[in-house]
Amino acid sequence: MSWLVALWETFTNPVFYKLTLSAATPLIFAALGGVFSERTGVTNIALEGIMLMGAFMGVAGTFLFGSPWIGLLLAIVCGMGLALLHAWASINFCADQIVSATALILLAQGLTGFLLEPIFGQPGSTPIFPKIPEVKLTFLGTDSFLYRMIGSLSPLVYIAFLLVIVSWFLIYKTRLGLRMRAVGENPEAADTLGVNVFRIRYFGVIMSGFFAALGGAYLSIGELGQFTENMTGGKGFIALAAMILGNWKPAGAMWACLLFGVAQALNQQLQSNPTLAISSTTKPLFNLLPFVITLIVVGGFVGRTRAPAADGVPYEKKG
Amino acid sequence: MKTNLRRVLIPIVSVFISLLVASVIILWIGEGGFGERFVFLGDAYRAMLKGAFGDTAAWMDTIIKMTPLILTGLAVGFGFRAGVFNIGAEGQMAMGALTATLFAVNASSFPAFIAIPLTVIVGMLAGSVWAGIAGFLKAKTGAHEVITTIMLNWIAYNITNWAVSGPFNDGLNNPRSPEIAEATKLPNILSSQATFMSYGILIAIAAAVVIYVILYKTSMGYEIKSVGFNPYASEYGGINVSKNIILTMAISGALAGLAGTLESMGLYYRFYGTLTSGKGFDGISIALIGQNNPFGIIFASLLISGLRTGSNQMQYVGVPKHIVTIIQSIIIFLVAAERIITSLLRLDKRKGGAA
Amino acid sequence: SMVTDTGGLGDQSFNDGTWNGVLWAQEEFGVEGKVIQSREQADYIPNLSKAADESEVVIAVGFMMQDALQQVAAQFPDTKFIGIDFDLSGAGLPNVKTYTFKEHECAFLAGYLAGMMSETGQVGFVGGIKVPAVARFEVGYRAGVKMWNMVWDEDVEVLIGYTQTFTDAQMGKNLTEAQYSQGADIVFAAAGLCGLGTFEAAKSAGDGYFAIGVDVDQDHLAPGKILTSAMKGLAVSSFVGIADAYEGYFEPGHEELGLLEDGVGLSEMKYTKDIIPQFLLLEIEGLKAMAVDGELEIPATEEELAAFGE
Amino acid sequence: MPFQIPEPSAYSRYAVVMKKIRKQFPKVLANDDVDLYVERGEIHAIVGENGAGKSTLMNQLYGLYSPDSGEILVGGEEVVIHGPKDAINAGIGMVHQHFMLVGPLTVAENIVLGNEPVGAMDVFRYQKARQEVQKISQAYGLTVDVDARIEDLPVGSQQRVEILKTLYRGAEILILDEPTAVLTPQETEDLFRVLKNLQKNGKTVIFITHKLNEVMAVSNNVTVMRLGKVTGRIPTSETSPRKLANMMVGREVLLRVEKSPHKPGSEILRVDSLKVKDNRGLMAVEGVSFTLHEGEILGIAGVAGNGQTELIESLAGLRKADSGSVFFEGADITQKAPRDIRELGISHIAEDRFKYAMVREFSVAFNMALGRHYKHPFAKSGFLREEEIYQNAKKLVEEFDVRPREIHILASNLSGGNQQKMVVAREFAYHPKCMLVAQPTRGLDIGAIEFIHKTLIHFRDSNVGILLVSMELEEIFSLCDRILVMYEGSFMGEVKPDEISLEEIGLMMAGQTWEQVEGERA
Ligand SMILES: Nc1ncnc2c1ncn2[C@@H]1O[C@H](COP(=O)(O)OP(=O)(O)OP(=O)(O)O)[C@@H](O)[C@H]1O
Ligand SMILES: Nc1ncnc2c1ncn2[C@@H]1O[C@H](COP(=O)(O)OP(=O)(O)OP(=O)(O)O)[C@@H](O)[C@H]1O
Ligand SMILES: [Mg+2]
Ligand SMILES: [Mg+2]
Repeated sequence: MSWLVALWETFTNPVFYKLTLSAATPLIFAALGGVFSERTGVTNIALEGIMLMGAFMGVAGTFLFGSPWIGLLLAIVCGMGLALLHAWASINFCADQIVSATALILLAQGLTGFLLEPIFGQPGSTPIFPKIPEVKLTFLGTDSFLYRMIGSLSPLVYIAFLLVIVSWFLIYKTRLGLRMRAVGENPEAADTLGVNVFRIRYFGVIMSGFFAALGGAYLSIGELGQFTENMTGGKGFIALAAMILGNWKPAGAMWACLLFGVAQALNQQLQSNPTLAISSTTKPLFNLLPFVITLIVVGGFVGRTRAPAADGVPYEKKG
Repeated sequence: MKTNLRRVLIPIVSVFISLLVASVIILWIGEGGFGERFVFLGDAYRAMLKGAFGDTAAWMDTIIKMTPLILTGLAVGFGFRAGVFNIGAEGQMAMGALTATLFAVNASSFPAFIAIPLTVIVGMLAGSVWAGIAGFLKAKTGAHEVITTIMLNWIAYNITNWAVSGPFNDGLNNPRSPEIAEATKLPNILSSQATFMSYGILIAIAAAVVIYVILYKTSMGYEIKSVGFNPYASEYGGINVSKNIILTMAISGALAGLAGTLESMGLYYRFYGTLTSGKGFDGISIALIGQNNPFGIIFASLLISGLRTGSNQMQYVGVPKHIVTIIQSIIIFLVAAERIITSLLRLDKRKGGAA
Repeated sequence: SMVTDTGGLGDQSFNDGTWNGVLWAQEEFGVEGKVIQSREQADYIPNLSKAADESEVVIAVGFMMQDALQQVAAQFPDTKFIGIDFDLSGAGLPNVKTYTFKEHECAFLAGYLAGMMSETGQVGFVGGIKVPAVARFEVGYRAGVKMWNMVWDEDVEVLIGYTQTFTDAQMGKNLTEAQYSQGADIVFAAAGLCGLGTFEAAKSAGDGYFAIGVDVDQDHLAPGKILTSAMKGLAVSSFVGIADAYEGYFEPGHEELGLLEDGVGLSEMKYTKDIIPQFLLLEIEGLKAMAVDGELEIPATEEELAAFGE
Repeated sequence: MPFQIPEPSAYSRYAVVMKKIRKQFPKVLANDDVDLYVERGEIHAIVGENGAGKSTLMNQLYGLYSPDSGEILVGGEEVVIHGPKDAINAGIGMVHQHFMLVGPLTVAENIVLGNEPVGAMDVFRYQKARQEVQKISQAYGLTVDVDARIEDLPVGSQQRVEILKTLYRGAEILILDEPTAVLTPQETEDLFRVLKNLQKNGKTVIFITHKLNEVMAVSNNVTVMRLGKVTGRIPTSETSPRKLANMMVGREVLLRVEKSPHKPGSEILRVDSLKVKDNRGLMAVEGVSFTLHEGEILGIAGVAGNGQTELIESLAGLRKADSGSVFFEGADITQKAPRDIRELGISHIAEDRFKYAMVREFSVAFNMALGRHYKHPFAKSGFLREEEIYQNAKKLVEEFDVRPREIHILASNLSGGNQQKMVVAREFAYHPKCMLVAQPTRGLDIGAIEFIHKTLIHFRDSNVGILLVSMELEEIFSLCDRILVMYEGSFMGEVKPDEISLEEIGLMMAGQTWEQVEGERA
């Protein structure tokens, strides 16, 4: 009974939806990155690392140039740089894409951790900087349900959903997108028609850097105005899972991320809900919710998803 | 054979090159004039060598760290052979260790020669069940193992952390299990000062041999590889694809579980929330650096663990721990893109039209 | 020299605090301090051993090192060891001194303060992973609120949540927002770096919402939004430890540092003094005094908390 | 009279000239100073044994491989072809032995890929693409559903898409590598009409095949290859299938096996009103019934996609039967797993070589153990006996003339035909009681076909029951004792090869029942 009450209170609580968006947004960015890379046939489990890099550079840029927007720019540039390494190794040198990606995750952890001292003069976390200002939809009436739900969000949240549409359009409606899908499915066929497989794959991978970096930057200068060591804490991998759950499609990935966001928000709301008399020793178990729910959804309802046929297969020109 | 030469040569060269790259960083962070910086560099690398292989304790330390890496490497590598990407060794390792410890804590009534194998089996079973879930879901519903194993990692993380900070703590409310029964502690091969090295390493190597035999000498291995290459042809050839996928995951998980179990039985004598500390993920790069070959994996583990123990020493002469991480990343990166090396060494004979 | 746990420097907690103590000692006695940061559980023994090889006093930070310290200390009888945040007196080693803190005592005062300052009659607690220290913080905090309720016959509620991590600041922020959204207006974060998220939440929630810091004086991280910080005298402990060793007063065993020993306490509330009613500050002083001369037993465990005040 | 190597001055007469082309692969010399002269506007056939180097030669002309030495002239001009792009620019288009299509994309998307019609902002103008494609397809009478997804199309249509791809790029010279191997007689007819059509439009066609009657039917000149060398080039008018066969194989081959009459033994396989669904969940086999006896070859004729594939797959246990039942030697095997079915002594030559019949990443030797890898003689108590596996493979590559005689190379490095030989060899080596045989000679050269036909007859005479699905009516007629004609999942009737003509069977394949056909006779 008290459970029903708690659930009711949760779903009627505008902040529940706000938290959903807040949890989903960085995942959506990163998952879109995954879509771009893997649709062209290059797996990219380095999303985690790129996010971390983005999160750090976002703050560094803000600190060095005094504006979080420039921070965002720097984050994107560095994220793309990291992705470029991945592209270089796995496209030009047919590197094992998983290993090169894991290396980049390490690199990002090392670099961000190390640069903290020289740049900010303190380990572990940076000082607090102005974050990207939230968009206040005051016309909704500052204590209206809608306002508390979506009235004061980081602009990056809106951008994330905008980019979902843009990505869909780019992948399914443009020539570039057609070629991306072709290269990801059957690079040889594309090649025999004179499509430049390498260039398309470079594009995909670098875009994944662009998106993942945005996701990381959202965490630091979008939410906190601060960077803390390893603050991505595995979100890159969750985004990866979301991308697969979304069947390598922008919209699908978005839904998967929202599912996860809902579950996460549910966890946060229920934990703190006073009507549930739960001993604080069991409280930590609420954190299982998002993962268990995702597992059930993928195992029970979604089932098989189909990767692009050439995903992860290096393409070598014949003799 | 030439390819074998390459296999050994490439990692070594990549280590060498990445150390060169690292030197630049170290020189850069060093203080003082040119000379001093080079002295600093020298100290750093001397420390590294010393820390990895300098004395018995160093060797032992390297081997201790290598043990779980071999096993998680095997776990992931074995999965790859059947075409499944087991990214969940971390969680399987944790669940294996937790369960084994739970058992070992209450196993005081057995004599060692029963208690030890029993505990090992319990740990392996737990690991294989945990991985088996993903295997089952993949086989039955087609759920992608990357999703499921990532989720299972987090579930394991939350369960283990909750267990040790709640119901299964050491009695003093410390977030760690009680100590395991004497009978279940792995005996030590040797010890120097405070460092003890258990028989775990031998078990790990034995596991590698077993896996090698399975993969290359048995029809089971034949089937697993066949499923990995072409599930349709396998089915046509009378191979039960679902069964093999589940089986592979189970074995893979058992190896990961064993990794955790040995950490508890041979090193900490308890379970900690931090027991795995990313070794499951290390398994991924180790498996691939070792080209999914059991012996390659042993070699790769030695490489990585030596690197770690050695680089820890560098902190002494004042190299920050993060630089160490960076060095490691560079090495792994170069090993991954071995072609970078080969094209540098001009080993790269472009082979005609091998589609 | 000092060996950190896997948290490493910059954790705004044990490691940083202890390290400050070392630096302090450096200035006082010109001893040379060195820090080795451990990257995984398996590093503790080698790192402690190396430290012991090279220095007279070794500080091991964090309960995770208990076993390691016990093993290493036995091997290096001539080195003195200081353990922070665990109790090794059981092992009876002649060269080991360990400290723990009565986090519940400072948390108690914080809880009382929160109970008073809450407009909504609800306050929040955000925990990281439920390690002993965090558990004591939680219990003490709730005890403080309970005390307030008993004294003024109110029923301020405590909303409790755990992030299961010490690093994911977003998680901390969102959990805090969840508690705000359910009526809490003051949230105490004992969650390591997640706490930074709590502060951010307090800031963006606007007027009337506050946070409470932990371990070290965090008030400056969000001036005016952090009512106070429930501090542990980490620096003190490591400094005193080194000092004793340096001046030859080192005596093995274990010490629990509480209000009495000035091992724990509230921050000076630099930015919030003036919004907190004077009488309340006095009451808190009073409570502290009572605790110091033992008139008031501040509960440290769920059981004691249940019994508390009945 | 032998072909005179023309003077360079005369090169302008030739659409393509390839001189002294040499290509060495790790294990084999695939092209050994090959000369090829293709006149403008002709249909030029290239024939040769499996592994003779035909595909390799063409792949070099199209820039997929680069020759180790030799020169290439297109339209009299010397050209250097680094990649397909150069080839396309030189007006060359190629339809590969193994199609190069993107499964999930639509026909239109596949055809225009590489130079797509685009609007503002790089938007892909799908509708324009469709129109352009439809224009060409009408112009050359190549009908396809432009919006269908490739992966949903039968091979025949897929091939038309491949041809359209080249035409869309304005190819003047078309290379078709074994285009008819996968086609039904009807589809082949259509294809030839298209080729003639192209020729009328002044295009040049190079056309690789193993079917000599096709060579005779469409080509103007023939180049014969053998073991990487050219063994002859003659005008089609001056040769005959028999002559060509000799040039190819270097010995007499009989193009039609003669078989002694043989009386069938007792019933071995019985199928009762079997229903099977296809991948899309549509009913593909609509409740068929028949029996197969020891020592007979029962043929199933029919146009591709009328349920033959699904029928065989379900008999082999690869596809669940929807209803009905299958009895082998009296025992019900309807829901049995592939392994159990093989255990009973039923072997299976799958139609889709790439998908089913082999593991391309395995060595030839390992492939030849597939299906029996777990038991005597290849395994003992769970352990592989590599010696046995290698011995067996050595024996089979000899016996079935798989080239090269290398048992340790990867199956993927065998030529198309030799891969097929590998599969056939394995399934024969089984000593089965009953064989499910689908398209056994697809992509094989006449020598190999002769050999396999003989072997099938031999097995029949030694009392094996054989169910043969083939699109080659020739093959069906020459081998089978009885023929079932399949149309849209049901049988149009059962006939004996000697009591019906090709034309009549054609009618049945188009949906007429045997009764109707008989009726028309009268
Ligand atoms: N009949 C059609 N008319 C117009 N455009 C089409 C048609 N069929 C396919 N397309 C184009 O091809 C793209 C892919 O087709 P489809 O709708 O299958 O995409 P999808 O199913 O969302 O993704 P996927 O291709 O991965 O299945 C479409 O976005 C559209 O641009
Ligand atoms: N990528 C490759 N690597 C190594 N050897 C190859 C490769 N491709 C072809 N070969 C070899 O080169 C020879 C010629 O192959 P090719 O495919 O040209 O024969 P083909 O005439 O097309 O035979 P078929 O009629 O069976 O298609 C064969 O012996 C084949 O094994
Ligand atoms: Mg060929
Ligand atoms: Mg679709």
